[in-house]
Amino acid sequence: MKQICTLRAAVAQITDCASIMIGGFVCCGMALRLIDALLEQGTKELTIISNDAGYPDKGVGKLVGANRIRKLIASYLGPNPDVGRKMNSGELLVELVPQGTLAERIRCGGAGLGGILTPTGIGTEVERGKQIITVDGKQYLVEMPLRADFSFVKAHVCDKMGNAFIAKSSKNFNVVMAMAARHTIVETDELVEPGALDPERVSVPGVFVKTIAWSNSHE
Amino acid sequence: MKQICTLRAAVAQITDCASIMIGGFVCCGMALRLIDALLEQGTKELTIISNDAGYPDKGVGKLVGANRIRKLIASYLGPNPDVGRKMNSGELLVELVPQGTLAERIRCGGAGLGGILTPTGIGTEVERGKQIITVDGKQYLVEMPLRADFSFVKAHVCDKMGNAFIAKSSKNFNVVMAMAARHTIVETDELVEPGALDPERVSVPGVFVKTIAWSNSHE
Amino acid sequence: MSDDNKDLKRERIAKRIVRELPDNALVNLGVGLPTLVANFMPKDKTILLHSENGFTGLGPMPAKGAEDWDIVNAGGFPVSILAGGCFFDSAMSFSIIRGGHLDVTVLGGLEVDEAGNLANYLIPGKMLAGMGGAMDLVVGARTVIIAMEHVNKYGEPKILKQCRLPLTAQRVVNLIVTDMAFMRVTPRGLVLEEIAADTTVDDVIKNTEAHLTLAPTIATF
Amino acid sequence: MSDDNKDLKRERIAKRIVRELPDNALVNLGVGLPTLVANFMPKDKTILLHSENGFTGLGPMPAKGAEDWDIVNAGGFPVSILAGGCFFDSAMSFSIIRGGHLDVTVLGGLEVDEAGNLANYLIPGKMLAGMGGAMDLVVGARTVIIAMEHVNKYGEPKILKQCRLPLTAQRVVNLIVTDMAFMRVTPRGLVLEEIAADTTVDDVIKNTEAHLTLAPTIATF
Repeated sequence: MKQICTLRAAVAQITDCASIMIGGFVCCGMALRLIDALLEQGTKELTIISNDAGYPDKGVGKLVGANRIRKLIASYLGPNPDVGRKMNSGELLVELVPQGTLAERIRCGGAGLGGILTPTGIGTEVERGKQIITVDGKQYLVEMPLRADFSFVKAHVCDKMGNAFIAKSSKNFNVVMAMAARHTIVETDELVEPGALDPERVSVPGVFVKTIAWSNSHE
Repeated sequence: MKQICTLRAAVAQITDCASIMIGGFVCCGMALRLIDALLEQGTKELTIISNDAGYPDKGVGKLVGANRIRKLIASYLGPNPDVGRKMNSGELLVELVPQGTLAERIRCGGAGLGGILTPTGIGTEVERGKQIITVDGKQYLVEMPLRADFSFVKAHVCDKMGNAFIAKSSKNFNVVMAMAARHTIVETDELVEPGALDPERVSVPGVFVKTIAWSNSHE
Repeated sequence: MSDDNKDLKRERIAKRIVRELPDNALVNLGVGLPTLVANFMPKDKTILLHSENGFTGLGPMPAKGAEDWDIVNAGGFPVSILAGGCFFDSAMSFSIIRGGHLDVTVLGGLEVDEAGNLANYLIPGKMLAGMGGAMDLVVGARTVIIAMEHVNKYGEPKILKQCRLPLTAQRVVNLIVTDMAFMRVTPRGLVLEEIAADTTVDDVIKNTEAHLTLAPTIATF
Repeated sequence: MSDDNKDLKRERIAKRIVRELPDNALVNLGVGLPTLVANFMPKDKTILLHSENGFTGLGPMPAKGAEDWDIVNAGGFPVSILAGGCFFDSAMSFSIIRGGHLDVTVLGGLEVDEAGNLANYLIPGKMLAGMGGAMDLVVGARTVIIAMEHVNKYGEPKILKQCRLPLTAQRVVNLIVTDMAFMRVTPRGLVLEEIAADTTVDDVIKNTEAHLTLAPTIATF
């Protein structure tokens, strides 16, 4: 069975220097309460993989602000000017990855693939240090899988088998990140018995999930 | 808007020598009525990409039996001994592809990727003629994208924007095949107005669909 | 330039771009100026908007107080979904983009050059916006339209012989629409097809570093 | 061998395999003999079955007349889904398999050899079953168990020094369970750990081409 626990207990398993994938898109579909619990706990030197750094006062942005992140792998930093400042001052390592490539690299990690060939990034700084393969006369970059120690997935409903429904546009990176971490933690608004969630509405199959942190169990 | 028509009109666009991806898994989720309409029409010399060849008297198996297929790309031929016979007698070309690789190659075709690196097939006949890349000390085959002129997708409900709900275990190859054809045809049991299908239950986004063949409109 | 005037010029860019959208097109609008295009959707065409964070059928912002924070656009702001749209995850969203299923993408630009190269995500040491979905969008979309001011805030040309900033992608831009001009990228370089109502061909040329070939007739927009 | 006797031997294989399934395991059962394992699921463990055509929570065949043909197993026959299962497409299904999320796969075999190589999809010129999901399953699953008769229909060994048929995969098999023996593939070759109640160690060795190392104690199953 899955570990079902408080937000605090869920993040207690995360130690300094861990790598964490955090789903969400400018805070939509981001496990904000797990991030808050992680902040409270004081964990530092993290590698964070996330589409963006949210806003300075919300989500991943809070971890940036509190200097908990050593390296950030992301695609879009528009809404958070802190990141650029900290990068330029040498406080934070930033690896920029095109958004589609980020999704595919994470999916590769979860799907047991050794990489993908993508046309995205050819002729740009993104291609630096990467192998280029020509298929049918077109150039592709070989992009490698991304995996992490943990991933934070934000669900609206999760059953006790870990099957998670993620509503509307908050699915975004949560689905592939659930697949690609050694330990996937779901923060859910609602926890239900197996069978209570329509099997056609499952965004993340429970087989990927190890821990379910129930928001309402937050002390 | 999408072309909404009879099964007969839908397949009228398919000429001899066309390549067609046909979703389904041993006939579950297979567009059986589109296949029947194609048989009636007499189209031949087809390249068919499908997980399996169904049974001799059903689905893709009927196309095999009627000698309409020049080349079959599939993973599993257990339930149809016809295929082996016709292959051994030289009437039919067969390319065997591992099921997971087949799904990923088709997905690559639909997703604009140049290929994937998979560990599946290393050290077997599947690796013949393919490039092998070592990543982190592990060997991977480079597998190329698959695309087709047409794909047949079987839906339970489809709205007039092409958004399709495919129930239960009949999703199988239908989702990736919808993405990878130049012309995707959905055979649906039920046709509804835009908005009548819950946007959370869409298995295939309508943007991939060109033609909707409404089973009940079969004359 | 007054703010009102600036807004009018941005509207003019958006309205001109709308005329380039084919009927039944699937279109993705970038953050900022390109988003304005949604305000002028043609009544006589069916345009489906794609939001790269994960849905089709992008609709208007809801009234204040009626926001659904689970439906946001690529800028993270609450929007709505129209009948006939649907939700999906990021991997599917970028499969749509990269797989050639997107008809048009409209994006902002820092620099565009004669070869159709685009730079729009990074000014080393200054601005670190990140490419977000831009690199995939311009590589995957059938038509790439860049919507931007003709010159930067120092009055310097943004349409160059050759981009100087880090590229978003090579040879991808099809059309450039600015507050001054409508230009097409062709194998023989940039062709000036139309100018804004309040400018002249000479003025456009003066504010453009790239060589502009003049179309046989130059219309006004 | 009578059919009844054959059925009993197949049951014995299935029951022995059941004991190898860890609590909370995600398990995939191949077509044929491996499917029997589902009939003997342990009451004291929670086992979730994965069906590679697209769901977890594989349950028993429905009563005649109550079949739902949209819920079939990998053999194409109607089954059911249990509470806590969910549906997905083939790409997701094989992501689960290939990505290391599957604890155990049980498959049939034509040949297995001392190195843990497996052949089970093709007899050139004779049988063209196709590998289906087998190549992905054995490469992806954490534990690979082969369930098969100890010898073929001509009485010839199927457990060989080296496979002769086209391989399904190299060095992937962990356990071999037959009507005669329970063997483990180790870096030093095959270890015979248990024999069936109605056979002897000598008999097993006589019917095996591969070299068998004997475990310190040989149990009976």
